[in-house]
Amino acid sequence: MSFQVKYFGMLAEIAGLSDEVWNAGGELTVGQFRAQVLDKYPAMRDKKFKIAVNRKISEDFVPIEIPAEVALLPPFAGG
Amino acid sequence: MSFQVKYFGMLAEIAGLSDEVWNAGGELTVGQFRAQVLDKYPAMRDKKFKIAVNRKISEDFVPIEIPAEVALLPPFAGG
Amino acid sequence: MYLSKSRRRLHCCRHLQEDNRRTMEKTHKPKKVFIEGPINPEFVAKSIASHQSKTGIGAHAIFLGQIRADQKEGGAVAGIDYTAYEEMAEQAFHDIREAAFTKFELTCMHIYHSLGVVPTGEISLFVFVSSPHRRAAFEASEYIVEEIKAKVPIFGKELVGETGQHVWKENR
Amino acid sequence: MYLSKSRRRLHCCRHLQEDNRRTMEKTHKPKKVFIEGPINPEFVAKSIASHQSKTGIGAHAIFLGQIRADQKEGGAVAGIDYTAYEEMAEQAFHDIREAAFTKFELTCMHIYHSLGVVPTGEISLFVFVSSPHRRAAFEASEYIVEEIKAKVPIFGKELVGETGQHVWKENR
Repeated sequence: MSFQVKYFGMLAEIAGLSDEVWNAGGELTVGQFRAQVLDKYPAMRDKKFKIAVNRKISEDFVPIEIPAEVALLPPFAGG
Repeated sequence: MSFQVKYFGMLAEIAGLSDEVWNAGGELTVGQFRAQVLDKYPAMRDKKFKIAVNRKISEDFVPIEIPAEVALLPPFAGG
Repeated sequence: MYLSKSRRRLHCCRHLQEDNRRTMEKTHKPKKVFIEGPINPEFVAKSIASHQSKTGIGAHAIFLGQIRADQKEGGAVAGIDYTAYEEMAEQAFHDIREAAFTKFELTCMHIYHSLGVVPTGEISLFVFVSSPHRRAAFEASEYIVEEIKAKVPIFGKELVGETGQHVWKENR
Repeated sequence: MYLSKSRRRLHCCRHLQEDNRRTMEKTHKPKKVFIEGPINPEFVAKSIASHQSKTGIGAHAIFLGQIRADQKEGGAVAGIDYTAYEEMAEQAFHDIREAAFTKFELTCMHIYHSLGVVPTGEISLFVFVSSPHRRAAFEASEYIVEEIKAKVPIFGKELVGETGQHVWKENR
């Protein structure tokens, strides 16, 4: 399965890009995806972030069902 | 003793004036002054108002010491 | 007292020089609050713009009181004619200012109130507080508006319909 | 749902006709919130002026977020560069609007937030609520600002000093 991943703020800075297509072997939960991302971008390990699936912040146990837009959201700073 | 009396809002409307000199026989407390005012302007009997002596809202037991500026204040409506 | 005075030097924006001079005095002159007629949105914009050089400010809270067309027996309210016991009111505004600066971490505070006729839909009260942080701004804004409503001798004659009738307003 | 929609017809001022049309639809389109660059005091004045025809309004509460020149390791903050997950943010703003209209007796509500660079001393957030009575205006204003800070995916890069350094901002 593959899906769209979006990076914002300091995470886009670390990844060096703001969008990419994620190719996962099989089905993934949010928590499994998080582990894969941290493997790919070790500098994200000490950053706080939440993961949104289809624009909704999702817990680690939630399965990612395609088509999905997955986003890594660092702490909010609006206002 | 005599002192200045000021009327505001609906009380000025009832009194038909906004300022007058009050000539009292002897010394007066705020409460005694209130009674005199209600005698002079009976239409004020069913109106709520506070009395300020020298710009400070005063209880009925307070004696009015001249020179004094006494004011009759209907309910506030600022804002 | 000393603290309050030394903090005061930092408060106000447009009156900064004046405040510096005043640190030598025992009391502070009250600031001008009353404005003849309605308060203009343009005036609000100018007040906001004049705070952009104060770079310690992170939050402004503004309250505006606008005249409602409430239905009365003789028709709708067309406006309010405000009068005040001005000397006592200025003192009350001054006391509210001083108390708010003591209670809350404020950088600036401005209060304006109309006198005379303010037509329905126009603004009669403008409370403007600025702080490094939003919490103090919110709390001060509410505090000041409630204090004004309760403690400042301002009187309002609601002008009703087109026949010259009126009703005296009372704050709740 | 029906209640919320029928109330909505009354809410908004500038979009009143649009809202009337939308009462036939199941969902409401989100309103435009993002503004490129700083929010101008003139824009605030125009927003206020556009509410003077709504004569049921008695109280406006306005919150403005201004960029502080906080001291960081590399110098003072010179501005914040805002980005957002725009589609999710628009949805979050929409949800906050709907919740606030349900919770509080509001006549109007407008929210604007900057994207891109906002220099120190300038305004990046403008929350404007109007109600017949002050209590609802105060409460809604605080509620909306807190909700925005907590729930809207907006990111801020604090530009520090003059050397191109930056620090990522985080709401508390």
